[in-house]
Amino acid sequence: METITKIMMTIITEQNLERSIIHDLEDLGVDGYTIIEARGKGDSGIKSATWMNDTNIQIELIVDDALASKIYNYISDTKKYDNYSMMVYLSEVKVLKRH
Amino acid sequence: METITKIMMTIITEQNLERSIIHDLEDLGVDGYTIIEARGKGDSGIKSATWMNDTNIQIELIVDDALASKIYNYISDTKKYDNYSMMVYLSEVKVLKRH
Amino acid sequence: METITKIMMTIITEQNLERSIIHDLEDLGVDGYTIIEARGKGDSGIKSATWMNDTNIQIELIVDDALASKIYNYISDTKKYDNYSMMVYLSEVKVLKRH
Amino acid sequence: MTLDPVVMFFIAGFIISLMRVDFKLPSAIYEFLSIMLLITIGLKGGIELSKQHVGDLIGDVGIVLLMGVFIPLLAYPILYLLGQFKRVDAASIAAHYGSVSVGTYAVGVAFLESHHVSYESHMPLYLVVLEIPAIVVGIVLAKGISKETNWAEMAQESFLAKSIVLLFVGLFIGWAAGEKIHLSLDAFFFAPFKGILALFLLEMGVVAASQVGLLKKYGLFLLGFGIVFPVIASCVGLVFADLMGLSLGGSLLLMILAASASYIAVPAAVRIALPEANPGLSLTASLGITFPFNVIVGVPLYYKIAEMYLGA
Amino acid sequence: MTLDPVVMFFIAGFIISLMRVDFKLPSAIYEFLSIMLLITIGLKGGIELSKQHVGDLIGDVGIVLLMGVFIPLLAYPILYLLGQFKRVDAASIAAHYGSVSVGTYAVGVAFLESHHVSYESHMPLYLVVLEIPAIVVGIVLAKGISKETNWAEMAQESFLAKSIVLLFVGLFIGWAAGEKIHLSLDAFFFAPFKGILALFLLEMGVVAASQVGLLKKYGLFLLGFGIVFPVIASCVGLVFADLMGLSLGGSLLLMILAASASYIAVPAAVRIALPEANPGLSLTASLGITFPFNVIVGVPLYYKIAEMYLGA
Amino acid sequence: MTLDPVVMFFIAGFIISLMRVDFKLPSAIYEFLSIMLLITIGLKGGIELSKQHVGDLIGDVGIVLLMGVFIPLLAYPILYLLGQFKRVDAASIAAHYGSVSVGTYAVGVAFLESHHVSYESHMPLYLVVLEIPAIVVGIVLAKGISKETNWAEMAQESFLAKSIVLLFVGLFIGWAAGEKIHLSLDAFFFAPFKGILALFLLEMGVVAASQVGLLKKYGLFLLGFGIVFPVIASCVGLVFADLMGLSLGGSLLLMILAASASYIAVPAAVRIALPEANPGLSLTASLGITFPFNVIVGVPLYYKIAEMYLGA
Ligand SMILES: Nc1ncnc2c1ncn2[C@@H]1O[C@H](COP(=O)(O)O)[C@@H](O)[C@H]1O
Ligand SMILES: Nc1ncnc2c1ncn2[C@@H]1O[C@H](COP(=O)(O)O)[C@@H](O)[C@H]1O
Ligand SMILES: Nc1ncnc2c1ncn2[C@@H]1O[C@H](COP(=O)(O)O)[C@@H](O)[C@H]1O
Ligand code: NA
Ligand code: NA
Ligand code: NA
Repeated sequence: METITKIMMTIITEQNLERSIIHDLEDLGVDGYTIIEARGKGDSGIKSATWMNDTNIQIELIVDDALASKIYNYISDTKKYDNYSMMVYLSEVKVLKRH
Repeated sequence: METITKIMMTIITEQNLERSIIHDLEDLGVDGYTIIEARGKGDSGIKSATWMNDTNIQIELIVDDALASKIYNYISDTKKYDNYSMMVYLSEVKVLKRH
Repeated sequence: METITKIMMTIITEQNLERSIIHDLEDLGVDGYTIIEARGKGDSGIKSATWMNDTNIQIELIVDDALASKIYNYISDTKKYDNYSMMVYLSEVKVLKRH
Repeated sequence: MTLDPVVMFFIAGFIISLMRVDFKLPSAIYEFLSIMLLITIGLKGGIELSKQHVGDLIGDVGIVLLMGVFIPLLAYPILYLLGQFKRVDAASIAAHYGSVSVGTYAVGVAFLESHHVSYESHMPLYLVVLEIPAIVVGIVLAKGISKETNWAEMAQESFLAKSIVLLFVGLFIGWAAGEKIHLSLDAFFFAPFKGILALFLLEMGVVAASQVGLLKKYGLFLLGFGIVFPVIASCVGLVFADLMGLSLGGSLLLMILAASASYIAVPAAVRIALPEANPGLSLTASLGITFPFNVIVGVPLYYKIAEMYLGA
Repeated sequence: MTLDPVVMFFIAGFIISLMRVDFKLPSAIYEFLSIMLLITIGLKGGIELSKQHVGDLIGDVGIVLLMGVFIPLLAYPILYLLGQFKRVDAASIAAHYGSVSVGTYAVGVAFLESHHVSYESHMPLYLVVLEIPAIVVGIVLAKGISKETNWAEMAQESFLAKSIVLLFVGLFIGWAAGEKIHLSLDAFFFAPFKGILALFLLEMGVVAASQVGLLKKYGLFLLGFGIVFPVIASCVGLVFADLMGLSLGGSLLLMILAASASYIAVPAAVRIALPEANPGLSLTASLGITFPFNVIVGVPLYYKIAEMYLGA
Repeated sequence: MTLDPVVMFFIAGFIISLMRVDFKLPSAIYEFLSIMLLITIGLKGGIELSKQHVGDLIGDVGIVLLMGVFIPLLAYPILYLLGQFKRVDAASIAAHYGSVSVGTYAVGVAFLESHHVSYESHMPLYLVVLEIPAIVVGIVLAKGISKETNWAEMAQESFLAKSIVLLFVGLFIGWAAGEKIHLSLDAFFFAPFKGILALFLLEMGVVAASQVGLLKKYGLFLLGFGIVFPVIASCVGLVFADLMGLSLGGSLLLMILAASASYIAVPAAVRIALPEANPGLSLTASLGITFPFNVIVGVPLYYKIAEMYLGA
């Protein structure tokens, strides 16, 4: 199996932020992403998806090392997301070459 | 990138169990989780999400080794979930330090 | 923790393909899968889940090495999916033994 | 015999599912339709209750409860001895058949309206009342009166099941607000009732057909049980209706309550209380066999039986 | 000329999307509204069919089928030769324009009702009939009559597409149950029709506007085609309507069927049958250009043309 | 005092949530109901606007805007000085209370209809107008008139918030299409209004009850503020209503607008503009305390006050 090793960066955050964070990510060079609706609980309480302001999204980004660092630095440096509930984690994935 | 290595424990099970399993997990010391709606197929047949009793949830838990073992032991020892369709798997993730 | 190491194969593709791809996967020997609704953006543009023909699904398959190769070969050899938007990646997971 | 249009929707759903058409209602819409049916049935019953002394009904409620205990006790030996099912499975199926199906009840109401037959309009009260005893009987049949059973959790899961609570909310608000509620809520709850039922049944047809495949797996006995037992149970219902002196319409509805099997509240409660029971068995029977049978054949058949019995 | 309120909803959706307001209907609601429109249109047609000899219509159905074959054959050379599109893309777009848009048809029905113009009420039958031939023609245009084509799967995807089946379910139940269905289903299906259409069009305005951005990518020819071809096709429709001796109202609806392009059934079927075709091209044309054009300008324009032609 | 049925639905939702019944509307349905309420309220107002010279209202709109600026300025010192909240939290809560709750407004409309009291029917215009100034005042209170604020983004998030835009779409279409819209859209938008409100309030009861648990965390002052401030604000509203010469019904609605606190548009806007503010505080107050208080106690209380004041 011919694969390329990449980093899967997963961001779980408030749905309210979707537009703004996707905008920032695209500025940083992201050109592919997947978004999944989620509920959850964390330091900032329960997100039960009962009503509009109360839902999470899980953003999945497959990126190379350089872009991962760039996003990492952006998220940790900017104060913008300091006050939002957000969880970010990385794992390794092997992407199949198709085309 | 400053990260902490953690275990991502994923539990795919029947939506009916949500309340009961979240309750048990919190008793075991889990204080953060993410829940995603899912459909699927496994040993216990097709869960097509067509109607209420027929849906799965995917619970994602980022935990440390100790808590992972604790949950693992609980799930394998208790008879409670023996008769429910449930799939549990682990992987390694690196959580970004933010705050 | 007694676990078996397996491959998690994730396929993100157009919802339109669900029936056809699940059919093919079952022919190849897959007997368990999980499907999650997703939105996203990739080479083939934005899938915003605004309306019917515009949604992705994320198919998660826990398989052993042999089956993973088989699926890989199928997907890369068949021309069938060449013109569909599709992203496939692998990672390693440890499945808990329960029963 | 001409079919009620709502029944045609059920059959249409059944057929398109067998033809492998890729249709299902979004689950949010399915839930919405269920919620509307439950609240509306509750409201209707409540409005009628507001017109009578609730005290007068206590005796009848007791009789109905008795029926709810009797039917699973009748089903259990058939399933356990004749059907050779495991004890827990026999008990679980018995619980499903002792309880009721709101969808079937609604088809009965639509049938009576089409035939311009009136009925005791507090019947929804019995619908609520019948949801519960069967679950308790089922658990006792499976486990004996064991200390292990977490009765508190069981009660939470059954008494406070969404469907029962919504029926009860409707019943209570209907009772408290009375007839005047019709004015303000008619256009959303009452007038579209049959249309909502039609769309709901279209989806139920699809779901029921998807259960049919499992029949092969579970064999002929289950098929026979799913068709014959409702007819027996309907006769039990008729006897109880007679005891209570119900009218022809009321008798039909009690027969339907007796003959129908739960596929929402009971499966969820039994899944928690009796996890070792095979949920496929009871669901195939109640949803894949008995529900279509009742909707298409049962309702008019029970009506014929009631007419003959009551000499109407 | 005053705009129909439902058209205003479409324009409102279009504008708020361009203003980047973050509004979209939940997809479950969008599907619900579509399902309601399809079933209701089907029911309406079915009720009318029940009043006539279906046999009498066979000839007319044949003529309409002919039109469904003719229009993609007219579109293809324009796209392939003039537009310089790849063969498979030209064929795919042609298939979209040969088929029909239920949303546009519903706007036409609303228009006729506002103007108190009657029409042959079995028109929904033609709506069903026209969904299919264009897909077949499109595939043949793209591939020739190749053995490679999986016609079985293609048939499954097109004949049994959800939208066609729902129309057909409505048509059949309406036909079988007849006029009396109005009584029981009016409040849910018929009376709210225009309101449902309004909310549906609000969302379609949002969706259509989100396609507009792609126009730059695909160029001016597509824009021109998306506006000019419907007008040509509407005239073809008018000639066929004349052939069939339709009334003014019926003629308008057939013109709309001819002029409108599919954005639900055909995209899904073509995606399976002709995966090499660029789905962006055909969707931008049918949804981003032709749909808004027809809804806002086309419907009243075709009406004017029909009036003149029929000398009414 | 008899409760309006719609209020009973709210209380029912509240109670079943406290009883830990596992009920919530699917979020798609919740959104659908909100969208229906917003568009319908807008349409109603728009139809009335179409009957008068919009120009005549400019003065009154100015007065209402003034009220929208005044109320948060009144709330802020109470929260900051008496309540000892952080500056940004005081400002955020003040913004919530300066803005309005569409759900509470709808309950007021239902109340007036039940009591057969008429009101100035362009009130929805004020509903739209009042959504915005409070947000601006809140931000200025929190940050001063700082250059840092991204006013463009803020405007996007508040002026173009979904709820405001939908109200405005309704208002505009109602105004442009006028009375005749009633005919075609009645069965979907207007007639089911109270039923939609009832189901919406059932869910809001559930949501409000889930906020109650947070009260312990935030303490008694917030509880007191959430009850007392609306009463004060309602009196402010009454004075403004008097200034504008509104009728008894109109006065009640303006009092409700003054007394109610936003839980949809403002939380979203403040979350973007003032991320350091604790969203739990303002939501608990507006949704967990003030909303139930207004729906159950406030509306009839303000009506009594208005009657006395106006000597009616
Ligand atoms: N330990 C965890 N495991 C899985 N998901 C988590 C965990 N902690 C937080 N989350 C998710 O991240 C979201 C935001 O977390 P927080 O910022 O801690 O409130 C939560 O709503 C959860 O969906
Ligand atoms: N091999 C697999 N790969 C991915 N998901 C699976 C697999 N097996 C089971 N699942 C998921 O786990 C659920 C429960 O599995 P089971 O207990 O085997 O019925 C299924 O409904 C699927 O969603
Ligand atoms: N870099 C990426 N990271 C995460 N998801 C992606 C990425 N690229 C593509 N996807 C997902 O895969 C789908 C199909 O991708 P594509 O075939 O490139 O259009 C997209 O709609 C996304 O949901
Ligand atoms: Na029964
Ligand atoms: Na056409
Ligand atoms: Na206010």
